Amino acid sequence: GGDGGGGSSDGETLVIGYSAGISGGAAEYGLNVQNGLQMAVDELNAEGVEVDGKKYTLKLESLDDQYQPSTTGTNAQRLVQKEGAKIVFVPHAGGIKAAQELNTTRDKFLLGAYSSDPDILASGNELTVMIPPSFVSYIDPFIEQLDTKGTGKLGLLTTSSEFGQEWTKAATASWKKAGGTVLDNNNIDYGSVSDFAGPVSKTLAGKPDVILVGGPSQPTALVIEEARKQGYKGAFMIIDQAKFEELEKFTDPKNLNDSVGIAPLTEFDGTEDFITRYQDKFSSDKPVNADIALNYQALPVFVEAMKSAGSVDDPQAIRDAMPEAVKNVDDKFKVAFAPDQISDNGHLRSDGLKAAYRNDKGKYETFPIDQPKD
Amino acid sequence: MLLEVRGLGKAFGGLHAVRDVDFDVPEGCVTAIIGPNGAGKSTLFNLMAGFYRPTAGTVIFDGKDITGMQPHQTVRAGIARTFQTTHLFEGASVLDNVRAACVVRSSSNALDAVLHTPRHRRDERRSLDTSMSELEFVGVAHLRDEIASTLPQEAQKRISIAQALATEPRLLLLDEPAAGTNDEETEAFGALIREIVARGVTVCLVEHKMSMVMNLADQIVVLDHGQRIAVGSPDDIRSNPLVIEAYLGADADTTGATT
Amino acid sequence: MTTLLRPRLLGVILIAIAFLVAPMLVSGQPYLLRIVTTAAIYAIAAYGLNIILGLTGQLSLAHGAFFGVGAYIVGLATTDHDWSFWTAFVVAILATTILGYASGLIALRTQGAYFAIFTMALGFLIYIIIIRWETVTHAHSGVSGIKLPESIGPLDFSDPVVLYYLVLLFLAGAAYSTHAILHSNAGRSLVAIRTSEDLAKSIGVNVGVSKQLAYTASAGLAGLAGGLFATLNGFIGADSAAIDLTFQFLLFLLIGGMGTVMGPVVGSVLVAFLFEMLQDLESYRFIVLGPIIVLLVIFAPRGIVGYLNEFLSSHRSRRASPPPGRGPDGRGPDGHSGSGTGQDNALDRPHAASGAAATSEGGL
Amino acid sequence: MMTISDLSVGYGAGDVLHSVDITAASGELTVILGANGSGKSTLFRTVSGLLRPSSGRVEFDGEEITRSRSAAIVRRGLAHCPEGRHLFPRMSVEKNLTLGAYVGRRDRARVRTLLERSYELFPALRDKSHQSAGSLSGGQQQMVAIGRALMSDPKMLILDEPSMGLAPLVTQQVFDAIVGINREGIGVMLAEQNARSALTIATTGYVLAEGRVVLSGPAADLADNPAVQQAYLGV
Amino acid sequence: MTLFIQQLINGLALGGIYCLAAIGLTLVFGVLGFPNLAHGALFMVGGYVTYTLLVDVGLPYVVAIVCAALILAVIGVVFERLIFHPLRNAPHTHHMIATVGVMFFLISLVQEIWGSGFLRMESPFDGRLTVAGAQISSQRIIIIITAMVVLIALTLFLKRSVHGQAIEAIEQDRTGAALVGINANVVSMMTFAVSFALVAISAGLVAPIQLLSPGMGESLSLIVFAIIILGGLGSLPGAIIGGFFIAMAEVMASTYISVGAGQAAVFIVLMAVLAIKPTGLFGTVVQR
Ligand SMILES: Nc1ncnc2c1ncn2[C@@H]1O[C@H](COP(=O)(O)OP(=O)(O)OP(=O)(O)O)[C@@H](O)[C@H]1O
Ligand SMILES: Nc1ncnc2c1ncn2[C@@H]1O[C@H](COP(=O)(O)OP(=O)(O)OP(=O)(O)O)[C@@H](O)[C@H]1O
Ligand SMILES: [Mg+2]
Ligand SMILES: [Mg+2]
Repeated sequence: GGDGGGGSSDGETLVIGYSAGISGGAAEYGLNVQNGLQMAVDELNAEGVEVDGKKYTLKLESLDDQYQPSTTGTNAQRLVQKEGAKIVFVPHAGGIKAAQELNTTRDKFLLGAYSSDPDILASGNELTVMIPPSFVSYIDPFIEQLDTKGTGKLGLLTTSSEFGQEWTKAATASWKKAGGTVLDNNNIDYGSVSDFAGPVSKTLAGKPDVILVGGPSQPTALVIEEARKQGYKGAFMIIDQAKFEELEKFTDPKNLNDSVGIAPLTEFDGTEDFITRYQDKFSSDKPVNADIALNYQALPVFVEAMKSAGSVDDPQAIRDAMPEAVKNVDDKFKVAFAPDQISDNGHLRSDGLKAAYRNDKGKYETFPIDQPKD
Repeated sequence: MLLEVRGLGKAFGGLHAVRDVDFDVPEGCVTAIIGPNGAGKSTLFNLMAGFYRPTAGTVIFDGKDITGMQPHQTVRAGIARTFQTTHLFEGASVLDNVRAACVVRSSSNALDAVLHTPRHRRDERRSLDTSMSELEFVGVAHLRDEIASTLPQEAQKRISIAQALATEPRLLLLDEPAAGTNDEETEAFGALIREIVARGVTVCLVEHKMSMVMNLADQIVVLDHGQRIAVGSPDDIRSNPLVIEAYLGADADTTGATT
Repeated sequence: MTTLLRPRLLGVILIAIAFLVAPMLVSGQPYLLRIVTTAAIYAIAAYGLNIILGLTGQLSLAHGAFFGVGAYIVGLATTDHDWSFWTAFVVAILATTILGYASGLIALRTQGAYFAIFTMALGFLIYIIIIRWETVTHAHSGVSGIKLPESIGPLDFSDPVVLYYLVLLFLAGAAYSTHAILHSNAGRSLVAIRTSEDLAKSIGVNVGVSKQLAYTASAGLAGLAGGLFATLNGFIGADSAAIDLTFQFLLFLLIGGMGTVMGPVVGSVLVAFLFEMLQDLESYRFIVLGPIIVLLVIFAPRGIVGYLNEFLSSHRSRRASPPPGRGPDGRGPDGHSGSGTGQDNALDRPHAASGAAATSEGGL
Repeated sequence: MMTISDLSVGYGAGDVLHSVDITAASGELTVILGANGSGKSTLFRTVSGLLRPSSGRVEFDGEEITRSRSAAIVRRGLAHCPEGRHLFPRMSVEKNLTLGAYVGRRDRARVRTLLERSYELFPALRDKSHQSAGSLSGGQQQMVAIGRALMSDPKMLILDEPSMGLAPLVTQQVFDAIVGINREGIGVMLAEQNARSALTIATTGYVLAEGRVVLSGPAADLADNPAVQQAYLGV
Repeated sequence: MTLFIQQLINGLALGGIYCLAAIGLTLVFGVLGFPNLAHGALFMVGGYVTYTLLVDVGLPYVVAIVCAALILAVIGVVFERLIFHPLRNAPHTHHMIATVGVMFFLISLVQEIWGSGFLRMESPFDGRLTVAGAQISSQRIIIIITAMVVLIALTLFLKRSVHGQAIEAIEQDRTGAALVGINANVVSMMTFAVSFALVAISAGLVAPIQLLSPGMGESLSLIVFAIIILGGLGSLPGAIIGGFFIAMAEVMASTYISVGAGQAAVFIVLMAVLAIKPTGLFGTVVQR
């Protein structure tokens, strides 16, 4: 390994920074993203990274911030100043915003922002690249897909996190536009509520036709299960934080019938190979989801941009080279809805994005998602 | 009269610990309060010092009604007290124990301390002087740097008297100052109390050691079941049949234990 | 006396110099400066906690929340309402002071564990308000784009070094005030309350008012620190009002030494660097940190500064007596040490040690 | 019954007791005299296992108890009524007393008898039996402390200044009670400031000064000893 | 009306959960003199141990819970010896901070052993009942019943045996306790063992309707502190009434006001009670 730096055969070490909650209660998500990045790093290294005629070895340097934004700020500075990272990945909106307070003023670094909340681009930060599709692009297609088509009553039962509430707000607006009514917001902290029965009962009392749920997959599964147990027969709209393939593991899959959500990775062609490679590498039998794949696909875009820009340490140049780089990424790094363009404000997009409706036979019916043009 | 107690009462739930007690404390004298265990003596002190709020009656100190005042107000007004079980700031040095008691006579506040105003410096100097002279007065100045709670009982009792004196009281309430001391030491405490009175501080005393009470007191108030059953000079009390029955015991030997 | 004064004074001077030259030492490593600045801000909040816990002996668990309120006021006022930093900062200090005063009126009616849990509930309530009152606080989105302090004359606070010295100024103020108060009548009243409320009353301390003032002042200091924190980070989330933060402050105090003058700052800086060093252990670091905390509590309960103070004054004391109160079997002479509460027994030591300082005016 | 040999104890710094030798034969009433701070309470705390001696040996009822725990010592039949009382302040008087019988709690009938005995000894406590011990007057608390020690039905009782804070009448009653208890065959060791009364009822006496035994012998001899008379009897 | 009944039953079940978690805490309070802040973390450890016994070892559900309770009891004894015994004469703040250290340690240890993800534990009792139109799962009924049984058994145990009084005695005066022959070591080890066993039982019962995760105890422990304080420290009836009271307040406030109000209800109720009665509902007044 090029740990000590400057090994002649491997060339210089190029540090990619990463700050997320990788310990404590909700670490799994942070670790998933980290693994996706790590896998890309290893495969890129195996292939050899050469920028401007010099060889480099990539190294992923992870720091724990327990999802606390101010710690993300400190971590980002440490990664940039001590480890020499020019790209820092952060997978939570709070941390992204904290890092944005730093990356254009005091230290220049490119921020790989993994959050589907479009708000992170609203500040106009030039050195932020938003990796996942914006959740806003899912809402109308989701509504369209359901039998009620937005005319009935929508129950709100998402997680109380920022992300869950942004989703709820956007979904509420769309649902009302489509002519439906929206019930009370019964958001709950999925991570800390001891018993979901109360809020579920309250939501069901409003006789909803569709319930918006979602947060981390596993508690989402429990919320869905509880609703079914209390006799709910209607549909679920599941926010993109929760993944069908994970939900299936945590509750009787039958409970998930009649739901829309983002498509399981397995519904895309040619993902088996990636999934097997991942599970072998991390000797894991957990489902491989879109969080992993998206980050795995994103890192090569950044590296490709370095090559195009001919620089490893000028964040602005790297960012400027991205529109071109995104087209040149080697196909082997493409798993599913791989990014093929980047918007002016820094949003990586893909034409192949799909979502899925799980019908009453437990089959997934996928449908395309168009990403709005800003 | 320095202190006038009128119709004072304190009930805990249904129990009348003190009931309808009247007495006066003349200035410059020693007033002893005696009575069987549980008669309400300590409760009476607690009422006078503001630790308990009376359920009936009034306390007039130096012409001012102090009924229901908080302890810090009564101390400021000039009443100091010691506790029945000696009570000191554990772990603090002897000097610090006494110095803490100078707080009430200081006019400087935290802001003065931060700004280091002349007032603060004057107060600091004064409190150091006061504490040292009180320690000398009670005779434990040589122990000033010791940790108070490790000293023998007798020294601790002296320190707590110094502490009370450092608040510059006009009336000093002593709750069993001589408990747990032998006759010789009891004598010494008696002498100390006399000196205190000589300084012009009026003393009110609760004590079971009759030798001390009979020697020191100018006036004795006897309580039983919360009520005053007698008041008078030591000689009156010694021969009062009510008192003998309730407290001293028919066995005159107990009283005779006085030297 | 002078021989004793010297090591203590020397210690203070060394720490002061270390802080003054820190920016030179870490130049080129702004993130280290950031860590030091953050540690200094936390130390200010820890001084706040020190007043109510270290001096007065009341375990308040609301300080993380007061810190958060200060931070949010500065954050929201300078962004959504476009106030200048300085106005917002002053308002933040005043508001947390008032909040401390108001909540103290009720909280201080309770004692011991009840007070601790009451304040914990208060802290949690404030936290819930922050994450639920979305229209005002932006809930989980947090506040970004918080202003740096506007320049004063030639002082440009967008330079991290200048900002650092601003924080340092407040820190020095907090440390000095603690020193001054500790060695004054006001401080002695507080320590008296810590040791025994009844006895404090009997020597004329207005226990209610003293506690109220201590609690109010400590809330104000936490709010001040929060305001500085907001401007340093530019972004704040609800985590800056969480109960975890209170525990952190507690840890600083414990490691540094409760009730001492230099304890909060020594603790904060040490823990900051400990965290920094343990970063490389990633998720293992709490496996290490947990036992470290436990060991510290068992073997060094008075904290570093408390220990040093005691060491110094035991040299001074003519009769070189080791700490009393422990029998050969580690048990107190009578278990629960005789009279009084016995509760804050060991807490006294730092003060007992600086009891010598009562005459020497020294003491860390 | 109890043999203390060459016992030295301290609180960390230096020793407070130096090579103390004391013997109390079974059923005897031994009194320990000494000025304030001479180490009486320290001696008692060591005997009852609250303090560990730095050297020396304590034997009770034929067995060494030097390093036993307090709980074990009580079970052997040695009860200690300590200086400072150490009651359970928020428990009722009756609970304090019954807890005194903790080691013999299985024999319910015996506990009841003992309880009755305490109330007879201190009638004032009967009215207060449901009041919390912490709310009692100082003297009443002292009564509870003595009563509690008696509740363990001991073979030997050590009392640290039992008359402290008691009214003269009650003091007399307590001394009578001590004599009564002693007559039942229970050994008593007593530290007392009220030297005159103590020497009247005791069989043997020891005088401690600065942690050393300076005088010992039959109580009557001690009472006649001029040194004792001067120091403790105020003659 | 159905909603009200449904929520009433939900509140009862939640109250059962809170009670089970709270009693262990009340017990140890007696010995520590301070709430054990690691209680939530122990709840989590209890859950994980039960999970391993159930899923990896393959024991039947009830047996797994019993074994987990035994294992936790042993852990309790170890903790008492290693941590709290050396601290027995230290001020309460130190206990509290030590328990924070224990909490950090346990959370990260669990994460290293079982990973940071959520785990699901199935209970064999997965049926449900319909009561007056309200749905309630069997597991919740079992929680309510177990809570009752444990509470009654414990109350009897503490009343009948002198163990309860011994704990109280130690808390009020350690020296006094030693002098009446109470072996403080044995009693406090026993108490830790019982408290930790109880927490394992409650975790084993609650885990099936929740998920296992390293953070599962954190929020619970805040609520549980509120409960034992509300009831009055060290008071068993206080813990029971407090538990149900707070659960009802939480459920009803979130049903009829808002979710945020439900979350805040716990703390508002607590603060209101303490403002009126500073020693909790059943707390005793300490004399001077
Ligand atoms: N806080 C309280 N609650 C209930 N009863 C109390 C309280 N304080 C005192 N009492 C009762 O009031 C009565 C008087 O107590 P007090 O302490 O005044 O007696 P005392 O005369 O000082 O006796 P002693 O000589 O034994 O000290 C006692 O019966 C006591 O039990
Ligand atoms: N906790 C302690 N720490 C340090 N020294 C102590 C402690 N307790 C007592 N001492 C010292 O031990 C010596 C003997 O004290 P002890 O209490 O045994 O005397 P005593 O004969 O019982 O006196 P008294 O008549 O006051 O009860 C004294 O010098 C005292 O200062
Ligand atoms: Mg009294
Ligand atoms: Mg003694």
